[in-house]
Amino acid sequence: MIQWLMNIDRRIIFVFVFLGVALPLLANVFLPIKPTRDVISVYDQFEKVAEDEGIVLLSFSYGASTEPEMQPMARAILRHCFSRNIKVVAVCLWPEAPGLARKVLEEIGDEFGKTYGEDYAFLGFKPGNFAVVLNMGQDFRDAFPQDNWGTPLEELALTQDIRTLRDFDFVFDLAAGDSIEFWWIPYGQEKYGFPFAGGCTAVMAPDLFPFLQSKQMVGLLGGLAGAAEYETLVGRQDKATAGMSAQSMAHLIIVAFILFGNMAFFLSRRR
Amino acid sequence: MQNKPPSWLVGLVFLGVIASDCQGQDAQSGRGSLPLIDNTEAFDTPNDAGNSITLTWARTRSIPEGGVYKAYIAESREGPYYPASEIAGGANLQSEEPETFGYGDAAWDAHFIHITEYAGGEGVVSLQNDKTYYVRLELHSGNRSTRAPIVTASAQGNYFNWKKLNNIVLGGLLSFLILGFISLARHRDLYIRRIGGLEALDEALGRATAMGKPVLFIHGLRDMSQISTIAAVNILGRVASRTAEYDAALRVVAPDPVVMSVSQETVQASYFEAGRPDAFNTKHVFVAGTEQFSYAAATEGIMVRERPAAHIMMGYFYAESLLLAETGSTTGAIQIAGTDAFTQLPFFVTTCDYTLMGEELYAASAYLSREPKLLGSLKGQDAGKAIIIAAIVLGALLATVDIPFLTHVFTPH
Amino acid sequence: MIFLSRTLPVIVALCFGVFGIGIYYVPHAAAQNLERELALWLRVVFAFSYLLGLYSLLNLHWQRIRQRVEGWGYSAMVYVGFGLMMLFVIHNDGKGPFAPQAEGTAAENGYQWLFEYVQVACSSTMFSILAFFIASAAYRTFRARTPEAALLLVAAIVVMLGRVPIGAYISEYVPAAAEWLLNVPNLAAKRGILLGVSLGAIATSLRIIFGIERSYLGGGDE
Amino acid sequence: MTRDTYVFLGLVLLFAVVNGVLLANGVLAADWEGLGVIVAAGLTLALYSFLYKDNPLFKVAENIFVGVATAYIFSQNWYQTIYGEVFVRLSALGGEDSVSGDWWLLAPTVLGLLMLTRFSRRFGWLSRLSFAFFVGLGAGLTIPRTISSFILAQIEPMLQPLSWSIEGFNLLVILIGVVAVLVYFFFSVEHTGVVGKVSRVGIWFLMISFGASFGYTIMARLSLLIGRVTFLLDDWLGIM
Repeated sequence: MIQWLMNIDRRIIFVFVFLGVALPLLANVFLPIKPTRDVISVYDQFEKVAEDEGIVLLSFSYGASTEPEMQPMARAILRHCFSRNIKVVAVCLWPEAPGLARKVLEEIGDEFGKTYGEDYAFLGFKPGNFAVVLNMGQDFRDAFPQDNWGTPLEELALTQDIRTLRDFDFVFDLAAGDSIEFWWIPYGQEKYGFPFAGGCTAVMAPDLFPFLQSKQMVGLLGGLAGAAEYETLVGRQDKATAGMSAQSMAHLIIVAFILFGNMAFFLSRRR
Repeated sequence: MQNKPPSWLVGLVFLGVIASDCQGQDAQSGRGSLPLIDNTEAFDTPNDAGNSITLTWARTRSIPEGGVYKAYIAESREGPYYPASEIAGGANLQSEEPETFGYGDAAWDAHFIHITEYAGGEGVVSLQNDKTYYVRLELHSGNRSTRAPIVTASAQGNYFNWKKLNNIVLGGLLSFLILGFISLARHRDLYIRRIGGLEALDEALGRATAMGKPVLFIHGLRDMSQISTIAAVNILGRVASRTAEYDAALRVVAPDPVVMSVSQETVQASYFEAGRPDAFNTKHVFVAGTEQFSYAAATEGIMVRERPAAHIMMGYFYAESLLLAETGSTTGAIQIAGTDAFTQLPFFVTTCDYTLMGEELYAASAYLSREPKLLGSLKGQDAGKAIIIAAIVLGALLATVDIPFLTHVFTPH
Repeated sequence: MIFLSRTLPVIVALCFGVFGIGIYYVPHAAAQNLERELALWLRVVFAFSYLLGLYSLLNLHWQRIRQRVEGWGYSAMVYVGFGLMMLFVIHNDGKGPFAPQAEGTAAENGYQWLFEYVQVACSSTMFSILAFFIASAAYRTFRARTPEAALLLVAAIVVMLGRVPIGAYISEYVPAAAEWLLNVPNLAAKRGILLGVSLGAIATSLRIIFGIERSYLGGGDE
Repeated sequence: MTRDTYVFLGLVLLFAVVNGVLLANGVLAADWEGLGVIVAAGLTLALYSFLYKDNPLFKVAENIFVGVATAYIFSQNWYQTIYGEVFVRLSALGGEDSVSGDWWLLAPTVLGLLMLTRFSRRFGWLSRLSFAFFVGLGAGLTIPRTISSFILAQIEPMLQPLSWSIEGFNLLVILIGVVAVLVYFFFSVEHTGVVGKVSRVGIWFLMISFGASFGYTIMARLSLLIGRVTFLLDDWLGIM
């Protein structure tokens, strides 16, 4: 019996997973979400910027492959910024990011009636990974002479006084790869000491805990769960929160599979 | 350009002077008038690009509530003096900036401000380098005030950042160790311990031969310039010489034509050395696919069709690791993996019989190839690790008994 | 010739490498200006290096088409996707390629349309396929073969349950345990790995600067 | 025709019918956006067909997407940097608007172009100069920053007083973990005796952290799946 169960076609398992994800989504259940410490500290940092009527640099370092994880996060962060009148300058460090960044900026910008060039600016992508961060730190306009549509930065009200990374009150990186750990921390935060935090895919999140304890990062949003926690803090439930019920169900299924599989493994070994 | 002594030295000497003067000040403050400002000094702000001067003075404990220090600056002794900075009476103690003024107790007994600009007649003016500025510090409280004697300084760009002294010393030490061991490795064979994974590898190959089935070697996705790929090729050499010796069939799949041709040469050389050049067939080393998932799917196909007795996965893997290891383990083969892709390691650990983790892969490669640059680096890094371990253990102990010396040494500024 | 192709690159790497280290410790404006200029250079060279990747991908598939390698039709599909997108890149809403990017949205502009409905759709779907394989692997292969693997699986289960809302329903200790695991033992191991990897990075950088490591130069004869 | 071919044709037909119904019911608009959703849904399903088995539909979708992505990445480099900075500024050189500093831009441009000689047999050696600059400078910039951000900054928070409290206990666990992991990756001594025991502790710490990564990676992949299923159910079928 156990042998037979262990050898079932994996396509049957695939169906299980699909249903485990689709059914909770269709049922539209919203589970209560409790924000964790590292997400709250990101929120508090944005609040502090809002009190000082400050300006933040939002760096988009993710591509199309992690869109379902990262886009809800970007949306929640921007909602927070725009609802509190924080000015946002957005740059892209990944070549696939501009299409995604632009979409979310325009969507949330319109939602809050924000004006391009005054409330937010979109500077597009620059290749060079860490070199772009280094360049921005030395001279912001040297790295980004114009915005994504070719307008020089001195002609935009928001960016005309920005000279270096020091002119930002907070830098937040949305990352799907090396950008937090190997670009922003050693080439930006290390030298200029601005408050820095990031949101990243769940794959990377466990790697970043050492930087939280060493205070090199103010806080961290990890994956869709982090995005859902942020949506809760901002008070606007959206795609990430909606996904959490499916996420919960799918995790239960996987845990059940692991437990069952191992039980079978040990039973068969004992024989 | 004048030679700057280390900032902490300036701080220490200077603070010593201040500390000895503090008693006098306490005596004065009893009289009801504002205390005098003692030991005012101005100098170029150390460790910066210029355009900044620093003003320091002794702390007075008898400042009335609401007292403020105001600094005025002028380009000539006669003035006009413009307001440059204003701080609350108890603010800006030197202890707030230990990277400039040191960690000594004296830093609690002196104030500082950095002046980079002032409110001139026609707006904000930045300080210029190599220009003498006259600075007057005043203490205000209500309508009373006292003035310190005028001091002068000029701003300069500095040629060394003394705050980075710990960085350069540690960097120098590590460089010396690593380069030293590499050059040592050229003259003699350095010892590194046996790598458990290699024994597991031999065992797997032994069992594969006993079963009379082929061995499948799977490269990671990165190209030939990567250390992990080079390590994988070194390990392939070992695998090939064993299969040649035991007369077992070997299949090698690669995602890249260059990795494939290097692998062919390596396998051929191993077979030649084992005296079995006849058993080598170039067709057994091939590109299975070039896109991530196609490569994984093609390799899975081989696993299912040929049912190899052992799967050996070496190099840098991405998400396809899961597909490979999962299919691999369901065929019942012995699986040995080695990767420096830490995100993929969990999948290998749970699906493989033995996994070389991170640096173990490089160590295995160095152990097999005995190449001086690899062995030497490894030994140099070991020395670096020893230093770090010693610093952590000793530093934590010292900090616990309230001697934070090492903590200060290891603080980056 | 040997000087130009072998010795000169090593000298170049040595000079710029030593310079890159040294400039970090010099706060003088002249040095910082130079660092800014070099960062700009790196950025520009980096942009060209993408062309290298582009060429090698297109060339790889071209060779497959030319040699009629089995499955060459799929390689032709790479050209179909590439060509289609390039048409819109060059057209750029009538502004041509020698102009900043056009502002049209996905509804007005083929470039954004292809990005949103082909690239984003395919790219994220590709990696979501792994969710299915993880489930199947969880069922059939994630085994506690050794005590170490058992520890790994237990930690994984705690984290998986602790980081989603359902965890708190099971027990309030589940999220707390996950939090502790991540913030203490996980942090320790990740920091240990980071320290080791950093030493490795320093060693590799030194080997490159001092010409001991030359494989990155390519060209085959090293 | 094999069974798989019938299955394939059946699915294509089903897909066409579903889209017809969606268009007729007004769930999808008959405009570029509606077409986009249909195409995206088709590609998503084509890629998921890999779950059944590796098949031509999957490979076609995969390769088309590789082509599109390559062109997109190229274009972002082109618009913003190669055209937007290099081309614009270099073509203005010598003219009235030119900035004197822009002459310096010739250097990285030449280095960048030399990089492209890599594939030439005769001039390939020129590319080595570009790589030497690029990798050499990168290596130099890395060393001091690695020491500062990853060694000093990571060690310093551990050199704090230990105390009889939860924080003190956690700090102690971190200290033990870091040391044990470093000992595990220490290759100069045999893992026997005390060293062997410490390195065993190191493995446990590594395993817990791998477990955390494992859990988080599963979470990430499932999030992507949730995103795609949401797309199919909501944006395409409109039933969410």
